Amino acid sequence: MSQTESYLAHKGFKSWALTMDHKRIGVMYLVTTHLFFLIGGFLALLLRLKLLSPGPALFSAHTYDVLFTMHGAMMIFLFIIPAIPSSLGNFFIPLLIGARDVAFPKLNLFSYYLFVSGILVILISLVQPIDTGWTFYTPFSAENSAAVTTVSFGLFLVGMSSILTGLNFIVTIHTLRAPGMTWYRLPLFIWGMYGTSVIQVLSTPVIGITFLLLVAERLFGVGFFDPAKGGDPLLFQHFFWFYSHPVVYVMILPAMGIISEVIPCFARKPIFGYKAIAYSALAIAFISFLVWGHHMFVSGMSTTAGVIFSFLTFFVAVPTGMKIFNWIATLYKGSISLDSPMLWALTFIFLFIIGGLTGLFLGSLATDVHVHDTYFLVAHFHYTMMGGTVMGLFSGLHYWYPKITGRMLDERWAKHAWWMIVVGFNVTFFPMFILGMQGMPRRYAEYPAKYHSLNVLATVGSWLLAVGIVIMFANFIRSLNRGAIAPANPWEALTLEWQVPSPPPEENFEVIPTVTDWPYSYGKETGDTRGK
Amino acid sequence: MAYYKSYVMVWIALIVLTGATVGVSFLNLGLWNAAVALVIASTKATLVGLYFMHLRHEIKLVIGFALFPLLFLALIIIGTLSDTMTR
Amino acid sequence: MASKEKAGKGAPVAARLGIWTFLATELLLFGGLFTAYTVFRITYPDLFHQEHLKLNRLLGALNTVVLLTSSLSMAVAIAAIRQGKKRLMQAGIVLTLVLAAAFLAIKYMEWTEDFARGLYPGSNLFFGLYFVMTGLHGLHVIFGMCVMLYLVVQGQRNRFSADYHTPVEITGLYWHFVDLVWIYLFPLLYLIG
Amino acid sequence: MPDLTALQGTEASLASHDVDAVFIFILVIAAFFFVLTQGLLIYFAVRYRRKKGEPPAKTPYITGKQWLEVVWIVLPSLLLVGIFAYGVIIFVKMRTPIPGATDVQVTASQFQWSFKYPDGRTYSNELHLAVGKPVKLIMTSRDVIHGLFIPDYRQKQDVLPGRYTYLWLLPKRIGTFDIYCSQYCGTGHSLMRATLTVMGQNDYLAWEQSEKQKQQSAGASPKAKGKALFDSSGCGGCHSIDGSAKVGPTLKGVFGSTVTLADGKQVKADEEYLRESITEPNEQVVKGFQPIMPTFKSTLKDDDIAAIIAYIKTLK
Ligand code: HEA
Ligand code: HEA
Ligand code: HEC
Ligand code: CUA
Ligand SMILES: [Cu+2]
Repeated sequence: MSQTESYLAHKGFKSWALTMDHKRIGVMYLVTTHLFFLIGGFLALLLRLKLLSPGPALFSAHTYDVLFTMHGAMMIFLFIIPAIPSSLGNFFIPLLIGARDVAFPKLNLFSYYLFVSGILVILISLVQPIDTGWTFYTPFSAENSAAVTTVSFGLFLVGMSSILTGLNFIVTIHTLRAPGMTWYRLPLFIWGMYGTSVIQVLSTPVIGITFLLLVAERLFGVGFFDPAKGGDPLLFQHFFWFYSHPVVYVMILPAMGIISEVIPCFARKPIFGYKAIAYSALAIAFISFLVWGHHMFVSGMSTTAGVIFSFLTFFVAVPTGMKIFNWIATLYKGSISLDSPMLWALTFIFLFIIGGLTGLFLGSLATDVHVHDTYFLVAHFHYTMMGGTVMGLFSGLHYWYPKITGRMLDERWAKHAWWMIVVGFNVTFFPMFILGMQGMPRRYAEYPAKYHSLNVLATVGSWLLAVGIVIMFANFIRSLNRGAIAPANPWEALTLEWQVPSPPPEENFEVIPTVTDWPYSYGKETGDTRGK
Repeated sequence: MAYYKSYVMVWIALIVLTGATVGVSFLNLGLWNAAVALVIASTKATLVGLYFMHLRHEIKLVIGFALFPLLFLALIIIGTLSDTMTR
Repeated sequence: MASKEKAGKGAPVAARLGIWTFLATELLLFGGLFTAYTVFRITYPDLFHQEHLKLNRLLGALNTVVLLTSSLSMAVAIAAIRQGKKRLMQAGIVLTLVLAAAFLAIKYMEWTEDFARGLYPGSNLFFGLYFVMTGLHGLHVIFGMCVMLYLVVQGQRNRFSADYHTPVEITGLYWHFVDLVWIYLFPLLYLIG
Repeated sequence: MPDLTALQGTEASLASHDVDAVFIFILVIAAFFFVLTQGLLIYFAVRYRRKKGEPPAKTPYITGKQWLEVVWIVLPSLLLVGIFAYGVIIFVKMRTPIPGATDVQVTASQFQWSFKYPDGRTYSNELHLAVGKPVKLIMTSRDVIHGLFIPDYRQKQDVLPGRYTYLWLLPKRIGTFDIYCSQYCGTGHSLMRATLTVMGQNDYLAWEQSEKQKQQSAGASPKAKGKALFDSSGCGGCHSIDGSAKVGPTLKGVFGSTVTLADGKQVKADEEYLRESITEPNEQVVKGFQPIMPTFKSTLKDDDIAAIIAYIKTLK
């Protein structure tokens, strides 16, 4: 082992607050974003609690509206978008490509503080909470509580942080790869992060201007979205979804990247179809910019536009499907160990397929008319976001926990949590598909009695889910001090981050490594080399 | 010295083009007004990009970074028009 | 002219990629406004025609010249520092700053005139676009001026040389971008409304 | 659904079975891929599982198979084009004008639907149609975006302010159906529900007849005018007349009662209080409610307001 100090060696507030070490910044993001996962999840539990009864109960409809707005906005903007890129991405991109840091370390810290100031501004708005839904549709949001202005401003800052992080990653991946680290030797997580960063950089400014225009509408009466002034409320929706559709792939691409690392490592087999997976990340990133109109099929958008957007929508399924087939093919004849990272990775595939396939019902014009803005949609996006991204995140957290903290997780508790979460998740969200097919609209504080029993089921599921999540986070926290000391490479993985000690030294690599092979040569020495 | 000279030449061209576009705007060419103005603006933009922003001497990667986003500008405009123009 | 060599003297590749990526985001930030412009311009051609005549074409043209000239002085400043001519660089940046200030002054005059005539952002869609677009552009000018002020101070402290002048190069690219946006705003708002 | 039982009975309206058919078509394709992928996933995970603590077994070094990859790009692409085309065909069918349709004006407001027939009769939160007779809903909103959603008809369309959107309906089954507001529009969104009653053609004519008579006999008394205005202005979206609380306080028995305001003050609800509540609703906000009531100053004339007050007085 080297004598260089671990990146965690320095203690004290200042050593964190002023750090330019990508690893520490990654950890700070990790803690911040997960805090909002817990808070957002807690709000979801309250939502579910209210829905236990169809009539007025517990708290007012207005409170319910505030709660789902906060739940959605926090989960999306403060948790899931930055969760993988800014935390695990920050921590592992330089390590995976053999660099000492990102291209612009100061900018990296600055972007963290932008994120935090955005959060603070949003918290200020809580004195007069907004109830617009996370989609901020005008004209409702233009007339809503004064805090919409504050929240817009806060989200603008959060967005800038997201842009700068993406920018940093793009330049890092282009310029700081270790000698010999050609594009086709990059770990697939990097490809995923690259696609993500491109989306962040190109789509986030559009939501920025959208929020600015919303503020201009509220403060100066500029009527771009106001029909009374000749404006067009649908223009807001176009702008909003030009960002918010690509952003769902900001969420999923990094998770897919994690899966592409975990599957070969735990199956002890090279990834199947490396180039296909790599390019499909870019293809998904690109196509994601072409399909935003599928959120607006019944909004009053023209039929022509609807047909075009529906057509394009389906083509996201092709590269996505390719990835899924490739992962499954990687498992074929592997030597699979079902440690917790792998369990989560398989869960990701399982749940994401359900989420993705239900996306097809939404993408088809005829069926979307019926299921749009019903619980079918709610189920779809929780299967893709919670069942997809968050499960991928969990996989990454279990996989990299030893590297980040230098400790092993307690495998037994990890599995207990896994059971609870998988069962709880499906009991919570599967009934929502049926509710949606029966016509229950979303954002309903009170609902007709015929939807009662399935709602009760979903609420009960949310409790199981909560217990599982509490167990999991307890395991994370407890293992910080009590976990077994982690070796440098507990999973015998081949990517570069595992070749340095756990936790990594401050400058990552004593000597920048020279790369001679791709990172997926599992079984190359032992097995036969058919099909290469 | 050569750079300064070429910069000044470009600047003169830009000013002349500005004069031209203002001049044309006083004529009534119907739809062509917009077309001419945009063509002139794009010529000016190209000049600024190539000379002032050094794209003429840039490596391919940077040129790619400069041009790629234009595609997305086109996408948001075309995508939105595909709705508003067919309503 | 060995073109390779010249580029070699510029900022490091990472910095150039970084700033161009940043400009990409700026492009899409304005992109939202250009989209709104296109949509409304097509929906209400008459409104745009009638309202754009209320703008002062000559002041707009003057401002275009001012901004184009500031781009020239910026380009000269960069060429100067690439050859290590520090005084010339300082002069170039200061001139750019002065021109930027002149641009804002003219803009200010125009705006006060508009307000005096009762034209506000909320008056109609054209003036909404006009104020939001020129306003956002103006904010970019102000931001650019702040950065240039910083460059002047750093230049005074002898921070830049033929070997190291990345901040100057990057600011230059940013400034030319601000110019580029205006190159489109001017005809769109003043000439072909 | 696509409540599958619908397949056995008469479809509720034009194209609702077609939508279900598209749904089932996609479901079949999705189920195929679901079973294929999940089946292989689980099978491989179990079949090639390594026991805890065992060293990794030898694994073959497979990095790709071109023909396989081509298959799983081309096959899904073709199927997807099929799904797309089917969806478009049915969508266009749902949105095609039906000749001979009667116009019904729909006005959405927070949080109420109002349906106006060609002869001027207006109903709040109730739509009556005759089976087999097509109607065209011409919809607009008075404030924010709403969405008209009839689950049994598989139909939904957002309703926008400052613009008309349309929906063509051809009822095929007698019965009552739910109408929901599907686009989030504020606190009362989940209560913005209406009922669609589809009657046999003769029943419908009889109903129409009796409604017309009722209207005539009610004449022009301020109370009747007040009630009509109450319904058409959307008051019922927020206020019940039966004592139950909605987004706003019930108006049953308000007149003459003592109202506690948000700032703790108590006021007596006289005519002037009611008038101010309608024209300047946010001046005196009732305790326990949000200040969300829109002003009706510009939409209601003075004698309209007087008529509404006369009507409110009768709500005891
Ligand atoms: C991580 C986030 C995420 C992801 C990855 C996706 C992925 C997809 N989504 Fe989803 N979506 C959301 C998050 C996400 N979505 C959110 C948050 C909303 C709602 C926002 C709101 O209104 O609040 C939404 C809403 C939404 C709508 C709007 C519905 C409406 O408002 O009426 C539509 C419509 O087309 C849609 C479609 C799709 C499609 C086609 C995919 C595809 O990418 C899925 C592709 C995957 C597969 C298809 C499965 C695997 C493939 C195979 C096994 C191959 C073979 C398959 C076939 C050939 C069929 N989504
Ligand atoms: C990343 C995205 C994400 C995630 C992970 C989740 C997770 C969950 N969501 Fe959420 N959801 C959204 C994004 C997300 N959601 C969005 C965008 C909307 C739309 C909003 C809108 O309409 O505007 C939405 C809407 C939405 C609705 C619909 C509301 C409506 O339309 O009326 C419901 C209803 O059941 C719901 C439930 C849940 C549940 C039960 C979880 C569970 O998975 C949560 C699990 C987590 C926990 C259970 C936390 C456990 C922790 C503790 C118990 C400890 C507490 C600690 C502290 C307080 C510090 N969500
Ligand atoms: C968007 C919902 C909404 C609509 C539509 C609405 N109101 Fe209200 N109304 C409220 C709310 C909420 C309150 C209580 C808060 C307040 O006093 O402002 C209220 C209060 C009142 C009061 C005072 C009641 C009391 O108990 O003191 C009267 C009277 C009233 N409304 C009449 C009307 C009439 C008449 C109309 C239609 C012309 C109407 N409202 C339309 C939401 C609404
Ligand atoms: Cu009206 Cu929701
Ligand atoms: Cu989408």
